[in-house]
Amino acid sequence: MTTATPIVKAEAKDLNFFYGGFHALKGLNMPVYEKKVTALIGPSGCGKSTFLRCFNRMHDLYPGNRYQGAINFFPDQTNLLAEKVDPIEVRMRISMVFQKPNPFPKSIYENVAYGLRVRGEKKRTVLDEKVEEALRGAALWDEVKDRLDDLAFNLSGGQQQRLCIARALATDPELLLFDEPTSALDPIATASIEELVSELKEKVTILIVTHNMQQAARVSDFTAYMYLGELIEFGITDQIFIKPQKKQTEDYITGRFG
Amino acid sequence: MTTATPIVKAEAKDLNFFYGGFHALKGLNMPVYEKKVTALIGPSGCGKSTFLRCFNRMHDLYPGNRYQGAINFFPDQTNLLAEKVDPIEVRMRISMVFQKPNPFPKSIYENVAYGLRVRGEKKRTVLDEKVEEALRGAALWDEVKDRLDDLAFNLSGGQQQRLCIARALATDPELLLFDEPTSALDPIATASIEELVSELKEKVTILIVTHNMQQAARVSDFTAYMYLGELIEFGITDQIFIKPQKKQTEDYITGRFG
Amino acid sequence: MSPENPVMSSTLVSDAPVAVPLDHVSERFVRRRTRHLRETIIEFILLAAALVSVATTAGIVFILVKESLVFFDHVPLIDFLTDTQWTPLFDDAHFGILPLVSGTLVSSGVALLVAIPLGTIIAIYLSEFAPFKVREIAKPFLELLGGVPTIVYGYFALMFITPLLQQIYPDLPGFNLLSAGIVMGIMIVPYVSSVAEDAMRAVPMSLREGSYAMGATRFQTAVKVVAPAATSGLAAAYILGISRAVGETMILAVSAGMQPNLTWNPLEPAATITAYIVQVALGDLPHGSVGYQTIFAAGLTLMLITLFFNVIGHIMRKKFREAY
Amino acid sequence: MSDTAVVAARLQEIRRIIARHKRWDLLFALLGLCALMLGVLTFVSLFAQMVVEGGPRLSVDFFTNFPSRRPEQAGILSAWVGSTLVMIVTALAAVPLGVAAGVYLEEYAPKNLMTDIIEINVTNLAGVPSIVYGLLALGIFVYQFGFGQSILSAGLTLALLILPVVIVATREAIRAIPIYVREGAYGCGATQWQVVRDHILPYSSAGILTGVIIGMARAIGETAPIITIGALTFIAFLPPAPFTGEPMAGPFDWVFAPFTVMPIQMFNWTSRPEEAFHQNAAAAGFVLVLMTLTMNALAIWIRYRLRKNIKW
Amino acid sequence: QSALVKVDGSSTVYPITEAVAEDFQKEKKNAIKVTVGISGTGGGFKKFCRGETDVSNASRPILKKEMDACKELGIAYYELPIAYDALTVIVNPQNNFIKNMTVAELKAIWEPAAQGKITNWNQVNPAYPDVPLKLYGPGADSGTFDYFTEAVVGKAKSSRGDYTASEDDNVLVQGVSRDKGGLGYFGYAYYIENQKKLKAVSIDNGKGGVLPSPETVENGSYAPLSRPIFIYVNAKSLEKPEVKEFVEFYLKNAPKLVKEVKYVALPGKVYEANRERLAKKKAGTVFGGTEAVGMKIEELIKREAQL
Ligand SMILES: Nc1ncnc2c1ncn2[C@@H]1O[C@H](COP(=O)(O)OP(=O)(O)OP(=O)(O)O)[C@@H](O)[C@H]1O
Ligand SMILES: Nc1ncnc2c1ncn2[C@@H]1O[C@H](COP(=O)(O)OP(=O)(O)OP(=O)(O)O)[C@@H](O)[C@H]1O
Ligand SMILES: [Mg+2]
Ligand SMILES: [Mg+2]
Ligand SMILES: O=P([O-])([O-])[O-]
Repeated sequence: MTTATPIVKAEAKDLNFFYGGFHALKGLNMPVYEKKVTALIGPSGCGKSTFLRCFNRMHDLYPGNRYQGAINFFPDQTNLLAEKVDPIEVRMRISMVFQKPNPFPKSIYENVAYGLRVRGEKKRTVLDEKVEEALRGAALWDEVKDRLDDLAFNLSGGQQQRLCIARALATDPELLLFDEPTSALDPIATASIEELVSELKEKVTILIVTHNMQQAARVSDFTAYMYLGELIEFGITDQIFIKPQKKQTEDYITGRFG
Repeated sequence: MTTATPIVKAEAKDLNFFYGGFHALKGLNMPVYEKKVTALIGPSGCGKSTFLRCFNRMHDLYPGNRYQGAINFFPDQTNLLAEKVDPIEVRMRISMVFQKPNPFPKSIYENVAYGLRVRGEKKRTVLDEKVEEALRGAALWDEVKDRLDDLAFNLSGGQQQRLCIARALATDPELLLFDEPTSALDPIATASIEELVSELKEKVTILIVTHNMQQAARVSDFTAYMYLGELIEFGITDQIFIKPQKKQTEDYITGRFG
Repeated sequence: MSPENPVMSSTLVSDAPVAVPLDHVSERFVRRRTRHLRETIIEFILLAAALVSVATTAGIVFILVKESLVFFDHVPLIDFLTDTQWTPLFDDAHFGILPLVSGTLVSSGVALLVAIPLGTIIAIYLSEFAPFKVREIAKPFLELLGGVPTIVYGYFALMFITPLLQQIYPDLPGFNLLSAGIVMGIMIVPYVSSVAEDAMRAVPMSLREGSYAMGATRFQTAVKVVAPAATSGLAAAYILGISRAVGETMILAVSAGMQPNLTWNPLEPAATITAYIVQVALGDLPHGSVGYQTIFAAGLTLMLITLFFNVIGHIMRKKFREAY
Repeated sequence: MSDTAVVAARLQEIRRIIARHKRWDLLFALLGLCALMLGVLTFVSLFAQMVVEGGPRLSVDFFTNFPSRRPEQAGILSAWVGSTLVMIVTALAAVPLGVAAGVYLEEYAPKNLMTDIIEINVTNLAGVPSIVYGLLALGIFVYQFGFGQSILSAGLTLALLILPVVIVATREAIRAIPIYVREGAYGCGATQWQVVRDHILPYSSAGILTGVIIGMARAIGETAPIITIGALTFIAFLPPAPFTGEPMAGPFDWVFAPFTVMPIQMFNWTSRPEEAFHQNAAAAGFVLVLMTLTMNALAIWIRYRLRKNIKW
Repeated sequence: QSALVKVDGSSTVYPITEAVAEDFQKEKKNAIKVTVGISGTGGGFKKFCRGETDVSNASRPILKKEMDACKELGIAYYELPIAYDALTVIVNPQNNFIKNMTVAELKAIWEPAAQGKITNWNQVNPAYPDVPLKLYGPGADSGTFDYFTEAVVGKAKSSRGDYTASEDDNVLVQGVSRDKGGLGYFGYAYYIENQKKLKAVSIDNGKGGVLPSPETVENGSYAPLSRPIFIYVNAKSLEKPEVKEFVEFYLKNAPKLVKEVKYVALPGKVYEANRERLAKKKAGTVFGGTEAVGMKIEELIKREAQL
């Protein structure tokens, strides 16, 4: 942990979220600090993914979903959830990596270049450069540099997940969202992605959901414990794991839960 | 833990399994004790589900799968994997509950009665009685007794999972297989199912896969740790969790894995 | 202990059960004779049903080949394939199938140029853009297009589309492949759009989420991610459309001119294999004459053409499916 | 440059890009709507034209009269009854056959060359012109099996014609059933047939119905193959209703009766010289589309009811 | 099972037989049922010679191949001409330079040698203006086509191929009525019903132009484009009372009904002769398996008498 006071990159303010009639997030208040890793933990169904997906307005894709409250984004102090903020604009600044690797049915190169092409980049030299940079960033470059035109599906699960990370990195996001990025992976792939997350935080702010407490403990600087749509406790990871303030959190972490 | 020497209900002997060319299980040897709960733990992709699904010959449904070795079933002394054994007979005695609740799009009643109907039971009185018994066994009766004709989909996730357990119980199986039965459930539902498992073992032998070590510790009598298709360690749960024999197992259990 | 032999960390392990005879199968687990018999019979019945379609093809091929053989006794195959005139019923008989083939290909081509883009656009629109209600109402409505008698389409082409096109292009003859093809295309649209829409809706949401998460718009997501991911289903839709186009009869008989004309120009009148077959099959010719037998040779040719496309389509689809 | 300024500049750039892309979105939405409207409007205008032209001919008499040389007296009684009966036979033959074939290919068939061949064969059949089915049926049903020029022959012919569509729809519908439902059923000890009967068929019936609808819509409008196997044009009596008449008709005598169908009547009227017959043709076309519509509406309603209970 | 008379065959003859069947059933109060199909003359003869139908409609005489088929199964038949169809040559109403055409001119237009060459009216006759010539006619599988080619070109089935063909004469009506330089030919009834859209051409067979009309057809002056159409009756079927009654009804009512459906009735004596042939059981065809063009009524009767 660094000792300097961290800068707030984003901040949930009285955030409520509704799946139609179902109240999934209940008055969340939580900061996300710049160039730190913040982990969201909690039992299944507590709303971790729901919370994460608010940050890049993924819920806009489905009808009937409703936000309330704000997620303020800094330094420009934009409320990401405001009506007049275009979700596309939000997603261009905030990238996401999903639980299951979901590469597009395209070549490795095109997968990584996708975000750039979406932004209208056509120059091959620029693309080449950015793709390489992103693949290096995702620790995948050496494995795939000779087969960039291969279909992404031909990669192993762990490689696919790293490809998705490269895809997310290629567009220089300000905030990177991970939703249980290793739950579908074997331990070796998991380890390499955890290592990657630790490296990435030098450049980018990271918010990560995990159901694996060991993982949270290993990679994050801050941890938030959620339960039934509420934020129970938020704090520096070491403190949360060693000396949680709340009985509930302690029970969960020590496995004496239920 | 009971102190009496437990009886072996089933036993894997040099079990190998192949998904086409992929060698998923490598020479497993493991007993399953009667009226005990045996937990399978291990990192994602290590072969827990694959192993479990050998017991009721689920792999027969897909082409290219190959068993090698034996799963001996007692007191019949029959190798469940033998050519001459009818997988349907196997499944009639060994029920399975899946990771995601998978009720049929039928009424609650019909869901539970299905296994009986498959066995040719047509008498309404017998069906009524067995359905009630199974639903009681799955601790669901009180919640649904007035709405047996409702669609199963209208139940909550936890109720659906208990419905699937009732479905599996209705046919008086000798061995009950659970594949991560609570991973899709919220903590309350999880707790109720764990309680159920503890109760069930009075009547039936249980083999349960879980990715949640706390759960394994809570509900099981024996635990097996698998890694990359191999059985690393098997033993009484308390011993495995308190004093594992292998460094690998210890690492995994304490979360220092990777 | 070696990793091959897992640690049995308890004394319990010692009481291993009695050794099991190798291929012993207890009574409880042997196959039930009657049940097995019933299952086998049912499987056999289902197989028989699947073979009905094979038998149908066999029957068709048998009839076509049998009569064609008689035909080819009179007409050398080489003439059939290379002659550029199709006048089998005229005094000066020529038996070159090419004019009919060209008519078939051009009319189908025009139809597909209409149906595939239109059907694809509609499918993309319905699956990615349209509100739920619009989709649920529009789809059955579109499917009705397939239920309008084709003779109505024929007159629609002749009396409405052709005059309309003549406004734009005054030299267009009253009968031509273009308007027949266009109308045929419209008729085929629901075949393409329905199946394609189903295929696109079956694309997992996770791919869409991946694309939107990169900041893509609906259009970019639809065109760059969803459509490529649905390639196999789109191919199925197109193949169904092509089959329907190649097999269509009445529209062409009414509005395309029925004039065997070796041309690749859709602005000209021409005859197609199907239109020719119907005309002769229902006409005055004595059955059994060489003139009458031409329809079997023509039908066989058509079948080979569709078979060619279908095999290609099948191979392509298999390749794409394997990509998943 | 301050941090804020950098971000602001970037934001501006992003907004510019978005604005540009949004134009495409809008354009395509419009294009899609136009394409959709083109299809829908074509149908509506065809339908409207039939109503305008044939509307005046629609009366009770039109439905209860037999064909006649006098256009104003001519009706479609024998035609609509014939079409209805033929459709019943077609449905009774095509649906079980097509569904069974689809089930076999999807649930039973080993994935090998033979399945490939059957698969190609099915799509290939979709492209065979309908008249060729007529020629086949004439040889097989009419003569070989001795069904004669009857409702039965016609129904079976059309059943063969729409079989590919039913098979393809069945397969697609079955594929949409999640694998875990199958596993659940097998897990209960069900045999393959029990799984098919209790689960696969009920849950895929909605999708199967879609295929049946598309197929039946095509079948009800077919002319050529039915003429080939010997449908009549003038017929001024109806097939014997079961257990009526003297001597009493058996329950299935009607399937061997001579008949005509709507599209033949319509086709005949279209090709008559008198203008008044063309109005009859339009009216018949209207009724035909209406029959299709009824069939569709029925199926869409059933499909809706079936789907209501099933969502994966 | 009530008595049933089965008729099938030509679409050209269909309207007449339909009218007869309709009235016949009415008169018999449905005690005798009649069905009429349209499978074309060829398809009709196929069924007829298999003994499946009692009566076959034919827009041309039975041909050699069909005679053989009938003979093989021992099917004897009576050939009864029942009406005239006047093949009418028509042009677009805006065409004001054509009133009258000679058979030679028609031949110049339609003969195979004209294919691709005669594509403008001024090539037919330099007096005609420079207007592209577009041709419309029935398909090469039809009796009308056979008859027209034989009558005009001089040899059955001898025709140019580059014209718009359709089995549906209304399609031809549409074609010519929208094409200023169009010329086509088809049955008289279609002309009568579409006089506003079309203009008939009078045919000059050496004796000045003659327009088709019931009179000119009946008196033989509209030549060579009037052709007889037939029904063929299965001789064995005729022994059944219902078929006998039907055929008698047919011959008796033909003159009236033929007119009603816009065909041209034969002179009364032809129907008389038909009845006589039935009475005397004179089976067979008078055409010997070939097309007979421009045959006068008298000649037809004479030939029949020789049977
Ligand atoms: N589309 C939806 N419609 C309605 N309710 C939903 C929807 N998606 C999720 N929920 C509900 O919202 C709650 C939170 O779900 P969420 O997916 O955020 O949980 P989670 O914490 O990510 O759990 P997990 O660890 O299992 O992924 C759950 O109760 C879930 O049932
Ligand atoms: N159908 C299949 N074909 C090929 N390989 C498979 C198949 N199913 C599973 N595998 C592979 O077999 C291995 C074991 O899979 P299995 O599903 O048994 O893992 P698991 O221990 O249950 O993991 P999890 O905790 O993620 O469920 C994995 O490497 C997986 O990729
Ligand atoms: Mg989640
Ligand atoms: Mg598993
Ligand atoms: O039907 P036709 O034989 O008269 O053309």
